[in-house]
Amino acid sequence: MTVAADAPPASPPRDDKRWRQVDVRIRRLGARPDALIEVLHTVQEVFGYLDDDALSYVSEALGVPPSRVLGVATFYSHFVRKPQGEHTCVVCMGTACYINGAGAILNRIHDTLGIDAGGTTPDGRISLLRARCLGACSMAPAVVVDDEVHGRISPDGVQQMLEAL
Amino acid sequence: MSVLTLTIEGRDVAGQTGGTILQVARENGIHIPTLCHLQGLSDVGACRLCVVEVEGQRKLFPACVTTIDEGMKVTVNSERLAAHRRRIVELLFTERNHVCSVCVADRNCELQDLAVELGLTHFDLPLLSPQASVDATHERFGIDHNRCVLCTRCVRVCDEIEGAHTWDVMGRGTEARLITDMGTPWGDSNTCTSCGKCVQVCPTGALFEKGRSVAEARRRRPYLPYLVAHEGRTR
Amino acid sequence: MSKPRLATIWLDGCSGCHMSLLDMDERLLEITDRVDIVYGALVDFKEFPENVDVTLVEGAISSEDDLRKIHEVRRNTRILVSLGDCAVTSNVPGMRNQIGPAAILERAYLENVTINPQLPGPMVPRLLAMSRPVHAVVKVDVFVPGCPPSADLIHSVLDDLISGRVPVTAGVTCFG
Amino acid sequence: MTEAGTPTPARRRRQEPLIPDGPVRASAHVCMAAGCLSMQADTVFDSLCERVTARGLTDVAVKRVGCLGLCAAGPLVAVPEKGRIYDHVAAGDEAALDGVVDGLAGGEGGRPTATDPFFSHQVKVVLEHCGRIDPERVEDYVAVGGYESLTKAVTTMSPAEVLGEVTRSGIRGRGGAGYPTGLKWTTVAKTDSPHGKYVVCNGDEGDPGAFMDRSVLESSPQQVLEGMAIAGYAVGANQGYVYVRAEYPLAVKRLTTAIRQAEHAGLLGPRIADTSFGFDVEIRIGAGAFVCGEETALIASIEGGRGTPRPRPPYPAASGLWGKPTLINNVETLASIPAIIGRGAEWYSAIGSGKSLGTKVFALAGAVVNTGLIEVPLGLTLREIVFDIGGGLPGGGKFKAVQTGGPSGGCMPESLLDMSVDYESLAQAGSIMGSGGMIVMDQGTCMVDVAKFFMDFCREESCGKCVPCRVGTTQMYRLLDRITRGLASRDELAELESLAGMVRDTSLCGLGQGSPNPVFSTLRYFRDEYMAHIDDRVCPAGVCKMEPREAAVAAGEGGR
Repeated sequence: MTVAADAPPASPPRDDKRWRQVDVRIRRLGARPDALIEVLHTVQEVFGYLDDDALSYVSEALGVPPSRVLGVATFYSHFVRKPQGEHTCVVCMGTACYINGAGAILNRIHDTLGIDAGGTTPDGRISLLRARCLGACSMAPAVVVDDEVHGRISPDGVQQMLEAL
Repeated sequence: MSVLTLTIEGRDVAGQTGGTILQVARENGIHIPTLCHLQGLSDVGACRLCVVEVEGQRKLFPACVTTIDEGMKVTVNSERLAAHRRRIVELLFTERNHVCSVCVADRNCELQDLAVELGLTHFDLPLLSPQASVDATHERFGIDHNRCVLCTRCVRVCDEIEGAHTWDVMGRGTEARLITDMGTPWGDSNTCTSCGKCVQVCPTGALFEKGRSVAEARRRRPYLPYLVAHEGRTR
Repeated sequence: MSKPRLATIWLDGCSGCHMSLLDMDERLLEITDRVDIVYGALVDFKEFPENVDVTLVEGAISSEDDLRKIHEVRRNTRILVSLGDCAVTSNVPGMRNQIGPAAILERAYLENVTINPQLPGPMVPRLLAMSRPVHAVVKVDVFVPGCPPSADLIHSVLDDLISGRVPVTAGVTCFG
Repeated sequence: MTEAGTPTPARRRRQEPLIPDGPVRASAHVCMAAGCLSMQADTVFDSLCERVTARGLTDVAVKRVGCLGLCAAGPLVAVPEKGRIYDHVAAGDEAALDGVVDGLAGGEGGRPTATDPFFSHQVKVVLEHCGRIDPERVEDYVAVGGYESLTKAVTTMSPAEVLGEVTRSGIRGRGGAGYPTGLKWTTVAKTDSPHGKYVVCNGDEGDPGAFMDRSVLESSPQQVLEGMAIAGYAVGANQGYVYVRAEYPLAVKRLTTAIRQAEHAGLLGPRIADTSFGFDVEIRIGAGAFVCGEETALIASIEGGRGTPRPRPPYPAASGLWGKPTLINNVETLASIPAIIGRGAEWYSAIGSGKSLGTKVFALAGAVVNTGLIEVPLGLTLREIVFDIGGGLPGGGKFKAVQTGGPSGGCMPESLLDMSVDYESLAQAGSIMGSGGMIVMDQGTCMVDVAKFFMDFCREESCGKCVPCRVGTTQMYRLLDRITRGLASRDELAELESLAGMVRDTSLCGLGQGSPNPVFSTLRYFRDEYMAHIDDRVCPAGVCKMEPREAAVAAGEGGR
């Protein structure tokens, strides 16, 4: 095993203009190690997910050991490491939603689309996510389909919505 | 630095301001079981084996990170503490796949010794039997995640002593796993200096030197004379 | 007063615990003087008898046959002793729990076999999905871990049991 | 597990609020909090503006405001001059929209807030401005007296006087533990630190079933910033951080706007009110980890690391963010501060009862008619909250329990309905105040299943650092799961209780220590439900499905 001597200055992993947004953010935060989570937020906003190349780039740019970057990226459930589907469906699993039947909604989606929370349909069309609590308890059970919150929804309602996508 | 007096297990003892209960207890020959603690590394208070009772307090305190106070009355051994500690070791045994009889660290393992010391003869809780892998890509060392107790001694020795920070922890809860670099195989790590300190401080058979078979792990104490590993075997 | 009735049974284990029992050497004679051995690898009885005072169980519960036998043992035993790591923790037999029985059978009976590879037929007891320690299935009274427990330990446990004492194994014996 | 939050509302051309130049006869306050927004409140706002203009009502205002509280009946529009609230004003519902415009023009209609028990039992301190001001306009906040308390503090009071005022008010931390706020502030103030101190606002509201902080941040963000600045002045800090969940993008957006506007208006930044005191605030966005609500984990997260807690002491008041003395208060606590400084400690401490003074915001949810956000004096009974304010259970449902305190809290049965809701009574009943989530459960809820739900939560949110929480919650979850499947024995129930005690006693932080509470409280009040699952293999609520024991053993589950 060799230890890289004089590592070259960090350069973006891909020739992709979107990296400029990340670089601007890194500069604005002073490229400090404690900006790690903020920068990961930016990368995910820009690219939709965090892949190994992106994490390596962030590691070098902020001077944070790679194992620490991965440790942080995998600690927080908001960060995802693979591309998400074209559409997203988020089922809230907060207490109010749970006792009002969020489980039945997840089961229905499992039965109709064959995916569980965290999964994406094989055709890459729909990703299913769970939320711990969206704070939309007064409308339980709540589901978010493509950025739109739907309250007091039934398994039938969710199925119809997903089929209409 | 001033000297504080306190009692541990009914004995009057003294320690420096800023000293921990564990330090003072050990200076006075009072044994407190530990696992994640290793003298010479920072303390994280994670394994909870060293919890003690302090008179007048309902909470239990981890001796490794709790500093002493004047007049403090500390109980190290009680039925409640013994039961709790036994449970902690039981939880560790059930969490991953510890099969002592075929482990490289058999007879040289702090977890195994703790089971004896705390009188653990079986597990009431079911084994969780998780999927865990072995990384043998490094030319001299290997890691068997089946035996890891997440004490993070390796993470700390690598960061604090070697300065490489090759190791860290990814994920959380029972999904937490040790990683080298970006989750890359150990043998491909760019930061690892192959110093082997992590292997020397591992309390179990998780980190091992290649070429050693069942019960053949031997810590090379003189290699790290200022890190006191494995303070005495039960057998 | 009749002598206590002792049985031993060998489930999913390597027989090492029975070997360790034999390692008691001449103390075996002293023990056999004090008990009636009514079942086990040391004697030739076909059926597990009733009214057994002490049964030493070696091995984990891995197959339907093990399951049937351990219930029979429990029904007919006053003091059931889990002898050795396989009975106490499922130990080596339990290492297949992350893999599953189908994959294990394939490896053992198909992939690693050159002459006439075939999976075991209905004559061979079916494996359970998981190999479990004895106390996961029936109540266990005394735990004697060790792989194997030493002859001295087994002797002291038997001596206690025969004399009507409760053996204490905590702190004197060890996994592995 | 992957998680997600609510999305940022799509960008579109924004209709400006209608604000007459002359005197205002009546104004429509359209609720723009997340609940109503999810029911197209923005379209309702546009339609109302159109209609008011079309009718030529030149002395009528139409404004966006924050949460009006009665989320169950959204979209909501309030007409404060008439003391009325219009509910279910759905986008495209011509009659409802016309009803509001008629009301603005002088007609009757809507619910009178003075006599409606949902509104009349409430006392609003934290929520005083929620639903009254436009959260995206600092002018609105200033117009209702905003930042007067900060100016009063920095120009007429010494830091010690501010500390004294907060201490005398008797306010206790509203994030869960109820630690006296004045004491916390005084500790930070007393700690010398030549290199600075910090004020952190904990907006990592993670309890499932709680959305108080969200509503306050979305409805009156300036109030929280003002509270932080006052805290900074009192303890000697010039830098503040607000830590908000990524799941609350609207709160983040409004807070960002609020900071920018406050800085622009000279209300934050250097030389506040022409004094030498300056205070800056930055936002830090969480990334989906419940444990970060624990203050040492929150610090680790702000520092850019894994949000794992560390043993206390040292407390953050002595050594917090980057090792500096740090004051960490919850959103609601800080939002109470401007009123305490403005009106005085005596006024505040006259509200509430015993050792629990002031008001508390609760998020009412579950099997209750008026789900939404309420603020009441501490010391009201559970019955008053659930039945008078909450309107009881919908559809004639029968009450079974009310859960407070989230995953570290407990479930209280019918026999405790007349208990006073204060820190001490809740603790005595085996629950905690927590951050203020209050979930009503009817007879169709299985209490063992509820305990399992919370344990599943703790198991997934355990950071994995300490052994009792990491493995203990997983093992407790397995035992609860076996009970709900009809597989468990009485031995296993005993095992669960013993394990729960050990996890409570030995875990490193509040998440682990509190994780057995739902088990303890359901065992205390609903043990018969556990026994029915175990002895009779029946789920009295009809929620759990019992499985044959033999099949489970064959599948490798074990069980005797």
